[in-house]
Amino acid sequence: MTQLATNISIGRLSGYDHDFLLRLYEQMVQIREFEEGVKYLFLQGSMPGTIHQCQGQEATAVGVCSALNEDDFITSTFRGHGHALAKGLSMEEMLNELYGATSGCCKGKGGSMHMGNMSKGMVPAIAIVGGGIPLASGMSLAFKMKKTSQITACFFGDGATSEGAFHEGITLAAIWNLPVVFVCENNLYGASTRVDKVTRLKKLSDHADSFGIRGETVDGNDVIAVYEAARKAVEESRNGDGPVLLELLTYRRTGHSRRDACHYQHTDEKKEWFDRDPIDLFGRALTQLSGIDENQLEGIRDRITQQFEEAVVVAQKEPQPSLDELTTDIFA
Amino acid sequence: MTQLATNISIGRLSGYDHDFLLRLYEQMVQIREFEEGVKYLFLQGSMPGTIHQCQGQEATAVGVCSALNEDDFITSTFRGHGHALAKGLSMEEMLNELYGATSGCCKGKGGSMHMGNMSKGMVPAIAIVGGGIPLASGMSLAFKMKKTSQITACFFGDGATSEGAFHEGITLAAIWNLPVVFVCENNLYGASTRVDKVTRLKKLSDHADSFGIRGETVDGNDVIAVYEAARKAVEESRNGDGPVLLELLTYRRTGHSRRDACHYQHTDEKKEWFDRDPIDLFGRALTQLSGIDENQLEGIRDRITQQFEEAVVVAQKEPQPSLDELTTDIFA
Amino acid sequence: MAVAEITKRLSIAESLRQAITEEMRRDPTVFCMGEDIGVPGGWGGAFTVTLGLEEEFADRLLDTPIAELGFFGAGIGAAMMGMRPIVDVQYGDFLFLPMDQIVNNAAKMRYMSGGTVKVPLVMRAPIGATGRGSQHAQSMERYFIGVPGLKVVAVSNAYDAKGILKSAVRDDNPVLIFEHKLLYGSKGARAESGAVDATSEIPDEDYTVPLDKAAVCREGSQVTILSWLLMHHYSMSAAESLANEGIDAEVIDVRSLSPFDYETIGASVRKTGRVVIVEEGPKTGGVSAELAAGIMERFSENMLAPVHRVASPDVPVPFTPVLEDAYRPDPPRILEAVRKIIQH
Amino acid sequence: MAVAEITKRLSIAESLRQAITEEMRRDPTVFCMGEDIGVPGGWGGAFTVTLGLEEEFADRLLDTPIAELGFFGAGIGAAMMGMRPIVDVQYGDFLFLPMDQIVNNAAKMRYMSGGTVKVPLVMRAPIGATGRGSQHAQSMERYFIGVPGLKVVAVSNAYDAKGILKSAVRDDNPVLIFEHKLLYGSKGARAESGAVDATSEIPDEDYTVPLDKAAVCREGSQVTILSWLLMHHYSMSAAESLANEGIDAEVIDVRSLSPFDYETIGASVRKTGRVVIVEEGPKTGGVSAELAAGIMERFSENMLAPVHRVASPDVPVPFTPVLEDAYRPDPPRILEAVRKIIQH
Ligand SMILES: Cc1ncc(C[n+]2csc(CCOP(=O)(O)OP(=O)(O)O)c2C)c(N)n1
Ligand SMILES: Cc1ncc(C[n+]2csc(CCOP(=O)(O)OP(=O)(O)O)c2C)c(N)n1
Ligand SMILES: [Mg+2]
Ligand SMILES: [Mg+2]
Repeated sequence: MTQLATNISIGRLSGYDHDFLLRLYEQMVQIREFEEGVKYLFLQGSMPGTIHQCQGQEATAVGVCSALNEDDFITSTFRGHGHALAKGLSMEEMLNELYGATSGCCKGKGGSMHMGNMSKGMVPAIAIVGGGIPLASGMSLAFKMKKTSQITACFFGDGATSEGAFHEGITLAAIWNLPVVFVCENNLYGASTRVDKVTRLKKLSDHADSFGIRGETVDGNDVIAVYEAARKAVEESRNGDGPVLLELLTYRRTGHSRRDACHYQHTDEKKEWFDRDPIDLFGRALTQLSGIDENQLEGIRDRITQQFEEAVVVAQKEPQPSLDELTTDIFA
Repeated sequence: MTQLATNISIGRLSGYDHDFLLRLYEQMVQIREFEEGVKYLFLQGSMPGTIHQCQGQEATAVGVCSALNEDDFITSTFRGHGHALAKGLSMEEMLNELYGATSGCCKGKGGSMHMGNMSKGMVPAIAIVGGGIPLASGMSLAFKMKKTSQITACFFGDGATSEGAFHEGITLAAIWNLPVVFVCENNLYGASTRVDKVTRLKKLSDHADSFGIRGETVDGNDVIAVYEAARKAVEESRNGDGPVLLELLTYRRTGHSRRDACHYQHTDEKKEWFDRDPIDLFGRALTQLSGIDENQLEGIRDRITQQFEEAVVVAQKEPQPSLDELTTDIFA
Repeated sequence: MAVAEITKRLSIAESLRQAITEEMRRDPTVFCMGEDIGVPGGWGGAFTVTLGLEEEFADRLLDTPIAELGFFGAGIGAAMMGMRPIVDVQYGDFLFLPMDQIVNNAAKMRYMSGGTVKVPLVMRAPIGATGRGSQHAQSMERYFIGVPGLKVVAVSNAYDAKGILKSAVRDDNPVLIFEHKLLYGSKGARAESGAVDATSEIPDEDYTVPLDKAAVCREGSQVTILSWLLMHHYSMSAAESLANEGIDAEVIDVRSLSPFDYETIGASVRKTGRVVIVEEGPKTGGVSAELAAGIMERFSENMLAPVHRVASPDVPVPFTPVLEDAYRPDPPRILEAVRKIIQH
Repeated sequence: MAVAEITKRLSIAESLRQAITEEMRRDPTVFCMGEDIGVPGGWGGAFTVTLGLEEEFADRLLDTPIAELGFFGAGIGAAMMGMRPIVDVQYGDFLFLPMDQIVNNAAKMRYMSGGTVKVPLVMRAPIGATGRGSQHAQSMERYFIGVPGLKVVAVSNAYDAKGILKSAVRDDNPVLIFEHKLLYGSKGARAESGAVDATSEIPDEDYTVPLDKAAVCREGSQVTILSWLLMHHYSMSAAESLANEGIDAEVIDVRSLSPFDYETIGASVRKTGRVVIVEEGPKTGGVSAELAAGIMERFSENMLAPVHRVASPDVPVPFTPVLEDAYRPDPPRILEAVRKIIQH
């Protein structure tokens, strides 16, 4: 069984410079603040649509995306806010999108489930479970054919592993040795269905065996563990020794979507994972480093809260599309 | 690597009664005669449609179906003549079908790719690669829910293992412990594409790992090996210890379809497999048993040839459907 | 419904749930397969239709992996072996994934077996643009009409929903039922903003509603408005406004999308001579295309004006509410179309 | 074509092959992905279109596993990253497998990205009932028309095939090309019984044929016959017979199935006032439904008779030749329909 950290020992942080570590922290905090803020706005009724959020899973997005270059790409899912922020989309363009404004990253036409920004290395997220996996292989095929050194990191959930798209998409990447890292965020649930109800596998990374590729299961709430596993996988993929299937063990601290109260999650299980909150885990370790203290972290959090709040005020007033725009952007 | 027999030692045949062994032989011969006869009729131009044949693969169909009960079911593919004969469909009802006659097993509406007969335990074959796999799981689900002791043997090719249907269909059978045996006939090619071009696996039975089920690779040209592996898998499945994935290594002695000349098959490879023809292998072993001689085998072959020829004469004169029948059999 | 019957007002989600419960009690071969349909503490499917049913039917509410091609195919297999499965997708948009199984296997199986196989499979799918962006929104009916061997129906109120689901379960053929997210009346965490009341009084007795009959929901003499699901409700409300303007519209809930009930539709068209079809979804290639063509072929001598189609523009469903609202036909657009056709 | 140009008579399979070759030479981002398309000693795809191309383009003819959802999806991904993939299915019937990728991803991507993404993907699919039974036979065009963001074309002769494939490759949008098994002119082991000559003189120069234009292939004044693929050839032959009867038919190869070219079609309808549409595939819900409805909406004041649709009955494709022949519309049925509409 993969060791799940209840503590990140500071020994594991040596060798990283503080700026880098603080950036990881900041990105995780940014995701949490964004998601909590959005949840409030949504429940309050000011934000339209539906939402799928990733509180509790911040370390997966941040750990993986930190191992990518700017011109690398990611694919994401209906639960994509964290991935987007970690890949460099701004809270502003995302809030504007959520409010359906023309200044949103998809001009308001995409919405929460289709966040993306090509110039930042994120194609619009695919909300069909597993649907982004073949896409990711094709993107990496393009990189390989064009002989760029880019790679794709492809995010999906535990639930996606039973889709045909998972099987077919990874098969292509495997036989053509494509530069792609498949990132399975196993948060134990696909919607309300616990993962052990829908697979006999104890480790989802064992799926790698049927593609003849390397698989690895990692503690997805330990951002350093994720980063290190991702860096290795990214390197292998970039060198043509991939693809790799990473399984990141994590937990969703919030509903599957909208107002879901998660009655299907067991109390003990919740508690166990809440005690292993990725931001707390990492924050605690950081403050044990000489030169970083709680004040600094609080400063980061405050800064982000303020930025978010300002962005909301703006987003709520951003111009909505005119009716003409209903029929634009169909054909290139 | 799985041992591929160049010889079946008679020691392996002891313990089986001669009638049983001769029936295996007869069924294989029947398939071969049927396929060769049909090929001739097709090339001669008297038979309509297109054909996908299984010369060289007789031991897989016969070995597996001999391990089934009469009320067990099979699903099959575009290459289904052998499976059909082995499951008990008559040459007559199949020839009539191939000639498009109303007396065909599907009244002429199905054709070569959709042979089936419910009363003999074969649903119409599915010509969409992999498409029969989810069906088989569902059939076995019905058996389990109805608490019958039936099982399904689901035939498909090496090529089907990359389809989403393979992954999704077997996933269901695995998590619900369904009484089904998945039979992958690995004849080294999917159409003209060699299997090693489209998978990194050395053994397709390794796919079993990603479902958490048992997989086994067997010499598919050794009818006794197939029978024994199938019997074991059938028993496990029937007992609720399945499903099982069997990979049967075999080779297609004829074109993928119609007039395909198989220029993509290497000469050495062809020769190696032709030397391991399943009927020859088994026939040679049989004649070494005391009490069975070549004359007896020849008698079997002659009888079948004659039956086939008579059936062709009849089939060519069987009544064709009237035009009214174009619009019947749509709804039950 | 006779007045004496004991009735109860139910939403579509509730009446579907009742239908499933009653059919499962009546016939042990009926079972459900789908994602998140029977998880204790869960939602009863995406829109609460099977909520709580796992308590009574633990063995017949099968929560599947996310594998639509797989479990629709399994539904076909089980149906061929004598079970009567009810399978569903959480959003209609996902029907493309099992579409091969639906069209190539379920619908063709009887024909290609020469009439020897039966596939008594019920499929359910919610459709409708509801603030979720373009992959959880499109109208899917168009892709399944005219598929030989497949019956397609759409349920616009709770009474029909219950009766049609029962008919579908008892039918020996594959039946695809479309439902609309804004009509379910789902409650609690699964409530929908913009929902429309589609509740009905449900009699206590067992009843069925045929799969091949349209319903005249409002009689009128000057124009026939054809629609289904949400658009039927909008059409009814448009008809009220039209009445105030002195225009007498007949409103038909088409219900049977494949095959169509040309008897009921024809009787109306012969009477009014004018037809407006209202459809959610891009105009080009919609269900209305076949309806319009079919009506003009059959009843051209009765027509006083060409059939008029009110539908969405030819675009994917946009997320932003201002555009989504413009995408969805609404009562004002229906009014406008009717006024125009009346003047024709 | 100017007389001076050097031309050569090619089949559709050959002209498609030529188009692919020339486009791959012209643009290094063009590549092909499909099953059995580039295996040395193989067939060049199911109908010889890519035969031998692996010799010149070893790295750009990717033989895939049998995984249509996967490699169509991969095509989309590659297209988004600046490549111009050409993907194909061996039989159109298999398009249901990648349909989620085609409709939910390829077609919607530009819209849902707010116009920031391009998907220059070409998809090819052979259709037609050709003695193979019901899962290798159906007409698939109907399922893809009116999908916003997707262009759909059908090629009936070698000249168009080449020019349209080139346009599709150069287009920045997903384009789905339908081809007909009986029109390829595939040779050798892949020849088809019942094949119809669809060869053309192909000029030596680079040329394209637009994706959005119908072609008037025979001018006439009394009736407009609309069709595509095999039915277009049958319509041309029917028109010859009609001429002998003194009926002057205009025959249009619709070609652009989505969107339609109402300019060309409209000009003809305004002239003739009578329209017969001929389609292979079940009548209900076919492409003809939209064409008929669209024509009647746009040109009703010019119509002398309701649009008449000639199509297959609403059944899966039967295997037995006697029924398959009855399934497929043929020149006699076209003649009959035209005679009837002329008398209207
Ligand atoms: C093809 C498809 N089927 C079903 C759904 C509905 N759905 C959305 S999210 C979800 C669960 C996904 O689980 P998982 O992949 O584990 O991701 P997570 O929600 O845990 O992030 C389901 C069933 C969908 N969007 N697409
Ligand atoms: C979904 C689908 N894709 C493609 C085809 C075309 N096709 C028919 S048989 C075949 C090869 C199948 O290979 P395999 O599964 O190994 O079976 P074999 O032909 O060797 O028996 C292909 C590609 C098909 N029938 N269905
Ligand atoms: Mg999950
Ligand atoms: Mg094979």
